[in-house]
Amino acid sequence: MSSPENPPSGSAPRRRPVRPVSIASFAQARNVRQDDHHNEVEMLMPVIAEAFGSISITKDDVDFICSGSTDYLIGGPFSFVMALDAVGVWPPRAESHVEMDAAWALYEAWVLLQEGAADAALVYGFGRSSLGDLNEILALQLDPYYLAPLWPDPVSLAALQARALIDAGRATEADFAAIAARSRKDALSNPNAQVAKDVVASTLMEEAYVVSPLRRHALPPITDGAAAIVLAAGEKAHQWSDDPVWITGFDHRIETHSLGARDLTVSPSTSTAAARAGLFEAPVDVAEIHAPYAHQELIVKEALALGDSVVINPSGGALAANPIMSAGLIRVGEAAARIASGEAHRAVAHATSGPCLQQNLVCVMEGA
Amino acid sequence: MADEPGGPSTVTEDRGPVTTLATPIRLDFNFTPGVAQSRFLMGLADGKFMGQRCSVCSKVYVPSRGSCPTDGVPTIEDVELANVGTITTYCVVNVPFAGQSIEIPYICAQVLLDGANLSFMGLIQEVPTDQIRMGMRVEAVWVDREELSPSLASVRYFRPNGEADADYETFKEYL
Amino acid sequence: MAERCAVIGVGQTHHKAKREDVSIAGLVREAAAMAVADAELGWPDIDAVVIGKAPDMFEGNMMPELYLAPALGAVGKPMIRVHTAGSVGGSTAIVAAHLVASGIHKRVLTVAYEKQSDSDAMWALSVPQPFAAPLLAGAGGYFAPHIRAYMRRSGAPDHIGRMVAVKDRQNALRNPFAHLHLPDISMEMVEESMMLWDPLRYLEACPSSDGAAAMVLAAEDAVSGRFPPAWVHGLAMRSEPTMFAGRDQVNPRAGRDCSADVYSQAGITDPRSQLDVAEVYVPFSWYEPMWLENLGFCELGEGWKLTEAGATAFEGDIPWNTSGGVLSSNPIGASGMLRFLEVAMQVRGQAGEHQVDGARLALGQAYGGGSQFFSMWVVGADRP
Amino acid sequence: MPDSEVLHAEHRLEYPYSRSVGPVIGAFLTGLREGQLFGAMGSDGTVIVPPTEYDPQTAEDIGELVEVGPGGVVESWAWVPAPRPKQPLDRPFAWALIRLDGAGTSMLHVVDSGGPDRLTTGDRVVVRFRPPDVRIGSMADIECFVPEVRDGAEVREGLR
Repeated sequence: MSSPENPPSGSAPRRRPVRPVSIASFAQARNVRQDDHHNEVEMLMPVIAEAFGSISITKDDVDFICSGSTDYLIGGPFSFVMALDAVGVWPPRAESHVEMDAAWALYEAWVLLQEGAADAALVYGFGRSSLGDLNEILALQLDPYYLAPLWPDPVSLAALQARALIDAGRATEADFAAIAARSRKDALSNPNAQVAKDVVASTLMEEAYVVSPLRRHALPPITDGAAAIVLAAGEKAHQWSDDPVWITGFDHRIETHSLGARDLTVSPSTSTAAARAGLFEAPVDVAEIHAPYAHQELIVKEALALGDSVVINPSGGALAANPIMSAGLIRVGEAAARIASGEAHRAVAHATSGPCLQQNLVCVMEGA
Repeated sequence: MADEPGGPSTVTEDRGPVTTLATPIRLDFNFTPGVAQSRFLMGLADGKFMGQRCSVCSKVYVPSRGSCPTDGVPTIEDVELANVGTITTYCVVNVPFAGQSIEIPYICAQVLLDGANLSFMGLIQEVPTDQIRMGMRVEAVWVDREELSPSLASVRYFRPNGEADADYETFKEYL
Repeated sequence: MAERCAVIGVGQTHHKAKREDVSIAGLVREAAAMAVADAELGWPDIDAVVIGKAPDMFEGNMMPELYLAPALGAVGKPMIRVHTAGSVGGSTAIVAAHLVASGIHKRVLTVAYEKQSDSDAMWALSVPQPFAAPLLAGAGGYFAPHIRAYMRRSGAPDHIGRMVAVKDRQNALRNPFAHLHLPDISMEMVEESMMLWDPLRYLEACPSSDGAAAMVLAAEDAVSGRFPPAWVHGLAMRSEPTMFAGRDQVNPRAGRDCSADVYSQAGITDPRSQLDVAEVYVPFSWYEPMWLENLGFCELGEGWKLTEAGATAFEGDIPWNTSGGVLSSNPIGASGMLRFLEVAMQVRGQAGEHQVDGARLALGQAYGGGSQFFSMWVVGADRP
Repeated sequence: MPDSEVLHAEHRLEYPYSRSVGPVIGAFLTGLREGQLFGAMGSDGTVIVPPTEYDPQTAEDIGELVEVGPGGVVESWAWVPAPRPKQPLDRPFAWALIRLDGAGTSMLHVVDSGGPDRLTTGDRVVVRFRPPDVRIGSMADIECFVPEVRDGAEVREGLR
């Protein structure tokens, strides 16, 4: 349970949505280690078809389209251009693209729906992390003068953060294993998960270090995947669902880039985004946290002021499947699905970007 | 520089401040063109143009990238296309650029194969650059049978096939 | 429901083939700091930052917003990175404008840039992908056949392209930020320049530039700045697929639909008479007559006649690209934003030597990809 | 469709980027070439190392350069048992965030300690530059950092 009477630092004035917007549908590809069979268009088409089909609409029912992807996964420029062929944007549509996780594409679409500039939006994200060497590719996210030339891999940077958390007395390696064990177990009930197993933490602790203090289980899998969400405002939200899942708050914040100028054990940008999104005004039942590394769940959980009664990552989270560029969007979809199924009334989803949780997004949702 | 004396501040002279930094980047990928494009490419290895028809709008795409770009549905019906087509438009390339493998000047044209609803860019040879025309009928010249591969390199070029030019009205909607 | 939105600050770099004096952060900072100062604000006054650029491979810096956040005062704030190919500079401004129009933020900084000299832009655009066709045409070779198709359709004479090339370079002489300053530019000089992609000559094509553009957008109750605000009267984006049967690449429907949308929002029924000035993405000279038609400034097939009659010249009735346009400065990711920014400067009356007297309503347009992504806005001196 | 009917190929993306660095990064890299470490004063007087062009929190222009190091303290570290080919050392090493003497922020580089059991947070390390004749003005001019005290004897690695 969150503690509204004692929000974390960095809280900013809450801004309430002026126009109700709902998560009308959500679909994702089955997350796999490698889909070496399909191109991006072929991977996306069934996902988008499911997102439309599950609420019996077509592409003609949405008036805005926004996607999230990165050229560096495929190793060629303009990968989002070809992906548009999976939608069939004819007649021409209002359409946009962020070179970010599609959770930010969802944010852009939500802004337009808030304004009334659109009534319904298709949002999708996609990426095949298996094509290249993700440990080298993600090094290119770093300062191109001081950091990228050293090729620090994302696992090592996360390990620096994990060590800082351990040194601060706020976690142990056993905590990481416990999170991974819970993720694997929860993923057994997620048909789209990639890593699922009934395993106890003590067994995971026997694994060797990949980069100490992180063992294999504390790392995300390499995943090929895609996901889509349909957003609906006003009347359409009610037409497409008897019990719409409403977005009641949405915000995101970025921190500075230099790891050495940040306190890696906390996530003030998550706290600020959560406060702006109104998270601390009422308790939540479920949280889907985009924590690619086990220890990051602890940092985000604290930043979101989640109590022990909150169910965290019932989907298994990013440790069960981490399709780059859609993993954040999937957190929103999974949290919304818990509300739609009646398992939760109020839920929060979190997405992250950049090394060691540099940029964070928070989306709060509620049932009717 | 083996006899360079050691110790501090030995190389301060003759070198101005650092103004540039070389950061070469090399990344390797395992690429797949996907199911539909693989069919097109394997057709090329067989010496033929394989297109795909959209089940909604019936248009034939070559090469298909797996979907109908206007309907957003998979293209699954294979269609073998003719070896001949029409030049819809073209340009004459006079500029050298990185990766170029043909002697300039040469003609680059949009070729609409008979039976297809989409043109693609092809090299035109065996015609002087000042005699190229929109509407000219051309045929594909393939590499030798044993050199065929799943690549557009299997098509050496297109050349005039001697037929009368196509009427502008027949291809103007493909411009 | 939507809030009014205005441009209250603009900034741009001196565009050059190589900005060897700055880092990537230094380049974007130069434009952003100028925009924030023009709005008479400081970094803490900015609520959110929206940044755009073309492919990350131009600089080899993936998701550069992560590294650039502190240089743009974005720490602790929302930051969004837009990428919609060549139209991105316009799309980026539009995303920023929505953040204001939706009532979410009061002051948003929007920035677009390219530092393509870090690599070689043309090279980066033509990364050979496996199984792809052998490299045949290069960058301009994609557009030259469509220019030929336009000439065939409209019956335009050969010299129209040269006229645009001369006009925009002459305009650039009035713009201190422009990359190309060619005081001797003339029809003969263009005609004598190398034929690159017949029918396109060297001086009918855009340069490759390093540069950045930035604007501060604000809600009505947050207007400040050295000049009066440029009010956003309409904005729109449209996309269509790269290739499909029957696609009109000379006069793409996405462009027509986009302009119809933006005109409808701005109450424009006759763009040529109602608009005072336009900045339109013309990377190759012939795209001026093509876009004149696509944007409804004249009937189909008549665009070249406007150019020939001097209607789009600095002294004409509807000046196009008085800044010198993309033909004079082309930092790819920023080129679209420069169009949006230049029209804001016009209606604010801050365009200096390339100011069109009495400009009160103006159109900015950007396009990208294979003429498939469009973004436009209309800004005015009067509050909508 | 069986997998055999889908084609695959190797694809190499390779560019020789050459970056102009501007005055602040240029000064730091020039210092590395000359065997010196510099930081810059941030808005609140914090010395930022390596010097970013703008204050990492407030975005204000940074102030004058000051020399820092050559020794410092390990603030966090991560042991890499299997280095990747492009990384600074080809033997097992630690990535570390090192707060150099005189600095208010820490810097990412590598520590060659010989083993994970020979490195602890809080350890003092000292820079080891590459030989002057191979330094070009890049982060790679620093070969690594090494523990300042090893086997009870001070290791004089801070020499330029």
